[in-house]
Amino acid sequence: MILQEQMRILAHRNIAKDIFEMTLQGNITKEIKGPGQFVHIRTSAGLDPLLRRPISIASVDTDESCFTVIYRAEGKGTKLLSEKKPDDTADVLGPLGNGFPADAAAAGETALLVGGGIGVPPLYELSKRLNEKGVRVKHVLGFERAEKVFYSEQFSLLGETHVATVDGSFGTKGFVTDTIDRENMEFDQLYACGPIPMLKALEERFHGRRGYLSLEQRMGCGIGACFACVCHTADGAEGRGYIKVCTDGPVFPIGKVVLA
Amino acid sequence: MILQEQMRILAHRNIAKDIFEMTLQGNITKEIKGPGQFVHIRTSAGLDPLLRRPISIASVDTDESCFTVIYRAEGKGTKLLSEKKPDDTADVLGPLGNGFPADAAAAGETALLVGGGIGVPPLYELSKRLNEKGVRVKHVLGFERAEKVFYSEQFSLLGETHVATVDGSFGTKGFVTDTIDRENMEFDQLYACGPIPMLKALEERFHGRRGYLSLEQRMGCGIGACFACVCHTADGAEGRGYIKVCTDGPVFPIGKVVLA
Amino acid sequence: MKCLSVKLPGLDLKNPVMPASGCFGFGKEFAGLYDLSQLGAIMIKATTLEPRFGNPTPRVAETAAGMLNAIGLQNPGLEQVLAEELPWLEKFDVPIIANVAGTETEDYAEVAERISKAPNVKALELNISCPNVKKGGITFGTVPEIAAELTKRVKEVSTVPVYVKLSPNISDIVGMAKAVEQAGADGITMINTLLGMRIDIKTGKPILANRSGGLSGPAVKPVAIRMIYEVSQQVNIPIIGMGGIESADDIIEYFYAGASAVAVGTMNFTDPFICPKLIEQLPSKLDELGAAHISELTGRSWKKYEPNTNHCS
Amino acid sequence: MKCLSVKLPGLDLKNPVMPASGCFGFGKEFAGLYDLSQLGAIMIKATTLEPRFGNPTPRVAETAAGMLNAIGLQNPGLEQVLAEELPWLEKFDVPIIANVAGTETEDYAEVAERISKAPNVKALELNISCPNVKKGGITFGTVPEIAAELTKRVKEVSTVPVYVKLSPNISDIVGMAKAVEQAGADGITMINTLLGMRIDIKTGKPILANRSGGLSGPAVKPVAIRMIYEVSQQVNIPIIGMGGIESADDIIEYFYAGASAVAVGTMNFTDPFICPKLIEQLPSKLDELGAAHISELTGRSWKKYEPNTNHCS
Ligand SMILES: Cc1cc2nc3c(=O)[nH]c(=O)nc-3n(C[C@H](O)[C@H](O)[C@H](O)COP(=O)(O)OP(=O)(O)OC[C@H]3O[C@@H](n4cnc5c(N)ncnc54)[C@H](O)[C@@H]3O)c2cc1C
Ligand SMILES: Cc1cc2nc3c(=O)[nH]c(=O)nc-3n(C[C@H](O)[C@H](O)[C@H](O)COP(=O)(O)OP(=O)(O)OC[C@H]3O[C@@H](n4cnc5c(N)ncnc54)[C@H](O)[C@@H]3O)c2cc1C
Ligand SMILES: Cc1cc2nc3c(=O)[nH]c(=O)nc-3n(C[C@H](O)[C@H](O)[C@H](O)COP(=O)(O)O)c2cc1C
Ligand SMILES: Cc1cc2nc3c(=O)[nH]c(=O)nc-3n(C[C@H](O)[C@H](O)[C@H](O)COP(=O)(O)O)c2cc1C
Ligand code: FES
Ligand code: FES
Repeated sequence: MILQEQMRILAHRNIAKDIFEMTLQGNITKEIKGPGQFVHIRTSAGLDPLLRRPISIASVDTDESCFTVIYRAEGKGTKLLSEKKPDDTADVLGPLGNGFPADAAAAGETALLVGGGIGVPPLYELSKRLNEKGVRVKHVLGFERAEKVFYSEQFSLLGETHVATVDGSFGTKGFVTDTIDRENMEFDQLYACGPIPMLKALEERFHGRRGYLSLEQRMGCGIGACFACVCHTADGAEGRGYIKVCTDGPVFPIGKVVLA
Repeated sequence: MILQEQMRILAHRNIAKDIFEMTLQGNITKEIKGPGQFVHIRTSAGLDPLLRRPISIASVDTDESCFTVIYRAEGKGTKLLSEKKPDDTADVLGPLGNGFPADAAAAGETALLVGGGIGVPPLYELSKRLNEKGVRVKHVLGFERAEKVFYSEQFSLLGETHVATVDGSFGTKGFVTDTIDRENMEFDQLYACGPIPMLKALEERFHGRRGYLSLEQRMGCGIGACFACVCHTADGAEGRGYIKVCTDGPVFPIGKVVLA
Repeated sequence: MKCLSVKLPGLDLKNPVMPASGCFGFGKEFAGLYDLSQLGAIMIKATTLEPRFGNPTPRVAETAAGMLNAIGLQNPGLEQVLAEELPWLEKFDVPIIANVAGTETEDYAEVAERISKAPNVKALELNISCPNVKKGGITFGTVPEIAAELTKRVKEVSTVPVYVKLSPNISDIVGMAKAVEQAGADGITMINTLLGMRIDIKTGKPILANRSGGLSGPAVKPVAIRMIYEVSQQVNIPIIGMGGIESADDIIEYFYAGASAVAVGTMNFTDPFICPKLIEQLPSKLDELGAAHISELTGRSWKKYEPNTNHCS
Repeated sequence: MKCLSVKLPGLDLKNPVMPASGCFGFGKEFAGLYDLSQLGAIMIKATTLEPRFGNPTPRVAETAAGMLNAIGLQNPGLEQVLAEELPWLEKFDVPIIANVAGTETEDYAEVAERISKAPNVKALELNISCPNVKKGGITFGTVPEIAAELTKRVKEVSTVPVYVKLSPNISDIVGMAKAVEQAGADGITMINTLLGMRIDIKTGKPILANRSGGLSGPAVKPVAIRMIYEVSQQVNIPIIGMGGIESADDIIEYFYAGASAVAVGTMNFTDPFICPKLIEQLPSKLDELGAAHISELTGRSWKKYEPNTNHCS
């Protein structure tokens, strides 16, 4: 069930250049079904900025009924959000969307998790759940440059982890796909989240393989009512074949959605 | 000289229903010429609310280079302002306008200070200066009702003080002018600040007497550039006879300005 | 709450608050959040004869105290709306206002005729004003004669009262309102969005794939209030007002300006519970204002008004 | 800062940033805050033949991310502007753009002819669009033929280039722009304010004594950007863009849309130092964008554009 709640900010820290980790406590936590779902956060009580900001759930702590998000403070809204202090409240709507099906990978199988930039966060909770299930997990994480890298240690604790930076200032130089090719990494199940070009590159390589991609789209409502976030489906005939990223996604089987 | 400054909030407290007292520290203090001048405060770093709020200087402490304002948190901007905490900063433009001429009353003379609601604050600094000069000061302060009364003790320390409330829940019942009549209060020099109806009533009674009135007008710039705050002068011929409350005022000799 | 009930042509409203077209889909999503029977009415997403996918994405962009949208009238088409969306809404005790769109007079007419026969559709909202599809549309909304034509035609075929939705992208809004009134409109809804654009500094290109879009949200409220203030004094049909409503005070402001009911659009995105919240707040607002019934407030701001159209900062 | 210098008809600007008319008076007040010679130019308050007191107060009201004004062209009249205001401004190294207003063609013409002879007046801004005085004005701004008429007449008598200031309260902004271009306008300034209103909940009456006023500030920026985007592709004269500018990014957005220079209005009230601040920020912005000169940015957003005027949300 979707709730709107003034959640308590338990912790809020800057973990890399412009990257913040915020832990939120409240009833929404109970409603979270799985990794890859997101919340819609109002960054100001006023009228500017007006729209909520969609942010993925990066990890969940049901005992403390809190979850963590990791976001980049770049524009107007996220910068405002980053000024909030522990014990302040945040107006959160969620949980929203359908996340990554952890069950798609069976115990003993190998899952490849590929994340780019602010696409990395949702993979963390996914990796934890896959580990619990006994799935072997490999991570390939791509960032712009060293100062933007986050959570590389946390991921390393969960499985083999490769970091790639565009300028080579951390890990190997290049894109995540370069790493995957060089190391020719094997897997049974693929999970990925990141910028469209990265997802496209993965789709080309692994079309037909078992995999799930998490998409981004500019959103209005976040709950399926405004038709802001639609994409054509690959099989789509005009006017019929479309999905809404906010409610049908943001996670889709590889090849299902036309990546524009 | 007019400065724009991020002033440090030294103290900020709620002193009556919806009434806040805020002490601001910074260089603007040095520039203050006299009681009745005001500052223009930006209540949000964002775009909503957009305009600054004009607030009178209620008292000045040159040693600590700080001054105090007293304001009513009623609308969007002042409510936001009231949420600021000590050590936060406030974006202040000032000092603005021309205040009450304390010199208009000579030592030994009697000055009558009449304030209504949020018109009371600027009279406090004025009363202190008049006292320093050896002027006898009497105060008549009007408020809506008991819970809105503020600074009655502070004024009592500076001279005879009468408080009137519309509903009689504090002091005597009625308007300030009722008190003035009943007590038929004598004075050489009048100073008043408050709502237009109060100022009009005073003008009727004391037209021709020595007196100064402080006016309110909705403002844009606060510095004389936008023509938002003009009033006709009593002698005014169309297009020529006008003043700007922000720069020519807010204080004017009684009878000079048409109180509309 | 009897103090909130409002009677308008074809509409018997428990209260004067309804979601605006395109900001509420066909109700399904919000039905998961609260009981839709609380609403005064529901203005459903524009329906066209054929299904439409709409414009490429991005379709929305944020602006100061507002947003731009260029959805492009995406909707499943008349058949599915009749077969699925409207029947699904019958479980709620709430009148539906069907927003009708098209590219030529005849598809407007066909949609209007058939959708007006749906049992829970109590009125039509003729969308002659949406600024976001490639053909037709906006011209209907900016030329009084054409708007009147279309209104006449739709009135001939509709079995329920017809409200015409006006575009603010026009100099003489009163002329447009009078034209559709004379053509037989039973009511007016206003305003639709203002044409606007935002350009992405990083790419140097418009943020919206459609380039321009419709501006909505609190930023446009003063434009809507002024237009309703002028139109409501010149026509004798009721106005459902919309544009940036985000508080109970805004609703009062719309009534004072001349509206007989209001719709909330963009703010449903910022606060999906806003409609029931505002409905709940209204009665105490009326008490504060000493009003026994909300309809008393309609047009209260007019007194001593000389038309204000030819005036220059 | 060579990268910021801009050449426009009659105007040799150090930089493309100037205060907008009516938001800067005749410069005196701001001269006490900073050196006016830093500015690209100054658009002075509208000047009319006779002195005007303007409208009753309140003359301003705040709105979401914007404000309404109904000043009513208060100004000391042509004589005093020529005798006092303009000579006083001569001490600064900054071109003046004189905003010319009136109620009939002939007073526009007389003001234009005489004010254009002032040594520091390098261009006129023909104010055919301000929404806040009782006679004349707005009609000039909404009827292309009348606007063209007026432009022709003023061009005959002015000794400096004439820029025409367009009103956004119109359906076909491109048609209006073309009309004044054909009539001989040397440039266009846009946009003036949108008509708007706010009603006071306590009194039930409009906040502005004039009832309606002109909406300005960040709220209107998307409207201005869209209009400049369309107009700049259809005319061959330069555009000075304005409407809600509050940051260096906004200036870049205006250039991308098609402006060749910009004016800052309302934000001078919120931050009286905004013009010099933005001028100072521009060079590093250009570096970020890898632009050698700001003029390169004009119209960058157009590529692959099919006009977008008849489209419907
Ligand atoms: C399902 C989903 C999950 C996301 N998860 C994360 C996450 O975990 N961490 C993170 O840092 N970011 C995440 N994003 C991206 C994030 O929503 C944007 O970075 C953010 O909205 C930008 O807001 P702003 O205030 O910084 O920028 P502004 O420029 O102020 O944003 C202006 C408008 O554009 C929208 N917008 C701008 N960029 C994007 C974008 N890339 N995607 C969607 N909308 C955008 C904003 O929502 C807002 O409506 C996610 C996006 C989606 C759709
Ligand atoms: C010279 C001067 C000195 C003042 N001194 C004080 C003071 O010491 N203490 C105090 O509490 N108030 C004072 N006021 C009144 C104060 O400026 C308003 O109460 C305040 O601006 C209201 O803002 P808001 O956010 O509460 O209301 P909003 O409704 O959010 O205000 C909306 C707009 O209307 C303007 N406005 C609303 N009411 C007034 C008003 N009465 N006068 C001027 N503008 C108004 C606001 O400035 C703003 O632009 C003074 C006003 C002036 C002109
Ligand atoms: C995302 C979105 C989609 C819209 N779709 C429609 C539509 O299909 N038909 C219509 O008549 N108006 C449509 N509108 C306009 C709204 O119904 C409303 O008239 C306008 O947004 C002003 O109200 P607001 O400021 O409360 O949003 C849409 C608005 C938005 C924001
Ligand atoms: C208080 C005020 C007074 C104005 N006076 C004039 C004027 O005299 N002549 C004119 O052409 N425009 C006038 N304008 C319009 C501005 O010049 C500008 O076109 C408009 O405000 C949009 O810019 P902004 O959003 O940056 O304020 C005025 C605007 C304001 C806010
Ligand atoms: S964001 Fe509104 S439908 Fe997806
Ligand atoms: S407030 Fe602008 S002139 Fe007084």
